Amino acid sequence: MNLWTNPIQVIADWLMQIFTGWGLAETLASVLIDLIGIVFLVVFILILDVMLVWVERKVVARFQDRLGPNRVGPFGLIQPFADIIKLFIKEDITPEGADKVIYNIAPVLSVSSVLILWAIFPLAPVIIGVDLNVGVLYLVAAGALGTLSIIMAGWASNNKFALLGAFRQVAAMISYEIPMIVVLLIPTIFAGSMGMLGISEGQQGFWPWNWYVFLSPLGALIFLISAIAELGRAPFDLSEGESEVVAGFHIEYSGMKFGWFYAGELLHAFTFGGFWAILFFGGYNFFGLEKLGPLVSAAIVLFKAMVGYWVIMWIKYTLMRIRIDHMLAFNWKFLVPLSFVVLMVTALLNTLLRDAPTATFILSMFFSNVIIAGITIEILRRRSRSGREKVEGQASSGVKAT
Amino acid sequence: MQNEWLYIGLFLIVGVALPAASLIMAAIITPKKSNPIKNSTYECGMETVGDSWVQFKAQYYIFGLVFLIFDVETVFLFPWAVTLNKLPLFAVIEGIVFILILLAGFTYIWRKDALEWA
Amino acid sequence: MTILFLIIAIVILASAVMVVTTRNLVHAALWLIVSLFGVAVLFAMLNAGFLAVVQVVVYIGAIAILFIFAVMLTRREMRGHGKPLNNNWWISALLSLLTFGGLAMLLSNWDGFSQTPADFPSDFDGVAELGNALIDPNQFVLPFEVASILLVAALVGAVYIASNRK
Amino acid sequence: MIPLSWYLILSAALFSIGLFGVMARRNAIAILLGIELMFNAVNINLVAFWRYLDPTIMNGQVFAIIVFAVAAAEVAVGLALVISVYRNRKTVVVDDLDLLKW
Repeated sequence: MNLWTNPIQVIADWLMQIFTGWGLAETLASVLIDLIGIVFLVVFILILDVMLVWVERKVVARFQDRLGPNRVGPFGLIQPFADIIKLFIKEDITPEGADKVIYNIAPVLSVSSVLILWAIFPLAPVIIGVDLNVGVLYLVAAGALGTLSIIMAGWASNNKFALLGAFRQVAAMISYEIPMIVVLLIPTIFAGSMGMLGISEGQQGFWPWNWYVFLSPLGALIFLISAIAELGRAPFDLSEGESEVVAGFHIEYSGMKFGWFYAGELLHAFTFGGFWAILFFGGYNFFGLEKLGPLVSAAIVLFKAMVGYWVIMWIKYTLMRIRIDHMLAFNWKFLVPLSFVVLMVTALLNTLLRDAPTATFILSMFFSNVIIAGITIEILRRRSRSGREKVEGQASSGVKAT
Repeated sequence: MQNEWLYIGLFLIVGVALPAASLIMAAIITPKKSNPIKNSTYECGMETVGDSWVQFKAQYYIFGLVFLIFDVETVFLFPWAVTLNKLPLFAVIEGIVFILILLAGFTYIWRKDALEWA
Repeated sequence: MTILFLIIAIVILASAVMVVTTRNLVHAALWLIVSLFGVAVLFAMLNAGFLAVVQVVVYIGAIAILFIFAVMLTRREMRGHGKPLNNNWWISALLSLLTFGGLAMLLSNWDGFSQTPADFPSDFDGVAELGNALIDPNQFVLPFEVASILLVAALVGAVYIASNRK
Repeated sequence: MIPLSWYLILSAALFSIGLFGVMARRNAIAILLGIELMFNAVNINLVAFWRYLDPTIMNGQVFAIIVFAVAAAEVAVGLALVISVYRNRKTVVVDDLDLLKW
């Protein structure tokens, strides 16, 4: 064991020696080491978060054919720090009639619901906070805290727009949580484990055939869609319909409290990009490169997370906002039935083909998904055609009547 | 097992403490010059009328309700999914029957137009 | 460990008292969340990690949100408007105390009252065991399917009652 | 280690508080909140018994999950009833709901 193959363990052992040398008890020392590790990880994430502000602004600028921040520092790299200082020293206004305690808890809860996701984020087989055996559900539980923070912010602000925005956002989030949970069952079935390391290990191999995206492309797609809705980003950013509810649930927030909501959203997007990569795109596996060392694996995961984040941004800045009734109908009448069908077919095929060779297994999984997608598109086409005929029929008969 | 959750607990504490600390620091150094206009509720420059508790559609509750039922259902499915690789076929069928029963109820409320927003 | 338990227990009970006495119902729902989160921590302390996470997902993620939705829909009772408790609240308090006393007395007469925990198997995968128990025909497969029927009944019934379209 | 009795006493206390809420609150939604507390008291007991008696037998955990399902069903139907009553009578105070006393 050396610094290259297992850096965290080596550092922990070294710290352990120092602490026990000081006369600390073994248990207390290990808690202290955990705490140091956590603080380092959280600070790293927050710095990453600051850089995400820059990435987001640069990328959106490119999408909109602009330059983006380019004045403060090289390529505008210092810009987000300037923003933070500005947010930090800005006067904080608590609106009249607000429920002070809840109003102040909400932004903290919002950002910590994202931060705690990193406790189970597997950067490498040996660089992971803790490999919970209920990792997948932990993801959902953290999302539940996020939902709670939004409703708290909306309610405590004592503002009609905030409350309406929060309600819309929460209705959308809880609706899209269903397809997300159902789709999360699919990697669980393949890996036979809810732990993030188990799921990553299930996708090992030099070639990416073992990545679950090839076993369940529809699952990966549904996860992406519901993750975007969960994040409350465009095209599902109902709470920020500027012409209707202005800024939604964080309308009354200013200064650093607003800053945390904003930072939390960006970090959430990045984290979900990361989990998308872990659950469906092989995690730290990438053409055998992960065998070089844990730091390489960590770089691979972060790179994949960045790609996932970029896809989420790409969708955000390409599509227009969807009306709330369309959005909920799309979820309940399309995504929920589809995700359950995919789950059932996957479970059944997984058992029937248990003893089949790997190639057959992967191919039949892939083509079952293609067939489901084909049938879905055919049903949609028939329905829209009959709907159009109904409308056109009415129109033509109306013309005759006049 | 114990240590895993201790770690999560520590992470939660740090994850709450750092943002909270930053808010407290910000609260100390920011200027405080409040006045009634500044503190008034934002409503596009208009005077606020009435209570912020506007009447909500009952449909919000219906979606919350359907969500709750499906949420609990998936909780039952997670242990099933974890053991699925080692199970015989009939156990998989049991799980699928479980889903189908729920989808039958779902179809019923769909037919009854309970999932319409308007 | 003991200190942790005591802190959690005090948090659970104090917030439970707040739940039943607070006037503002949204606050009561939020106190309920604090109390239930404490229960989730207890589950984690009892090595039932799956149940701890499920507690957060179901109670905080769904039931509490549903309560807040319902409070918002019946908003007329939100503010002030009389006492939170009815006139006979002291009888209720007495009865609850009696219940607690009775339960405590019954329990303390039981042999296993101050039992210490059984040995926990080191390589024990609670979730997989749970999955096996749920679909094993000799154990809980019937409750498993009946739970689905219960949920469907609740879904259909509640949607029928709550929707104003007849 | 903590003896089983602590968990049992905690759960009994939680149950009693919930019972008080159910009996003393005037608002129907608050009564349902009290019922939730009682459900959780039961769950603490079930899980504590599972852990302290024999962890290899999953009965306690399975029962706890069934209690989750029952709690969800109860909340869904209970709140639907409250909303329906509110729609018809414009009140959720149980003292005022005296339709059957006519």
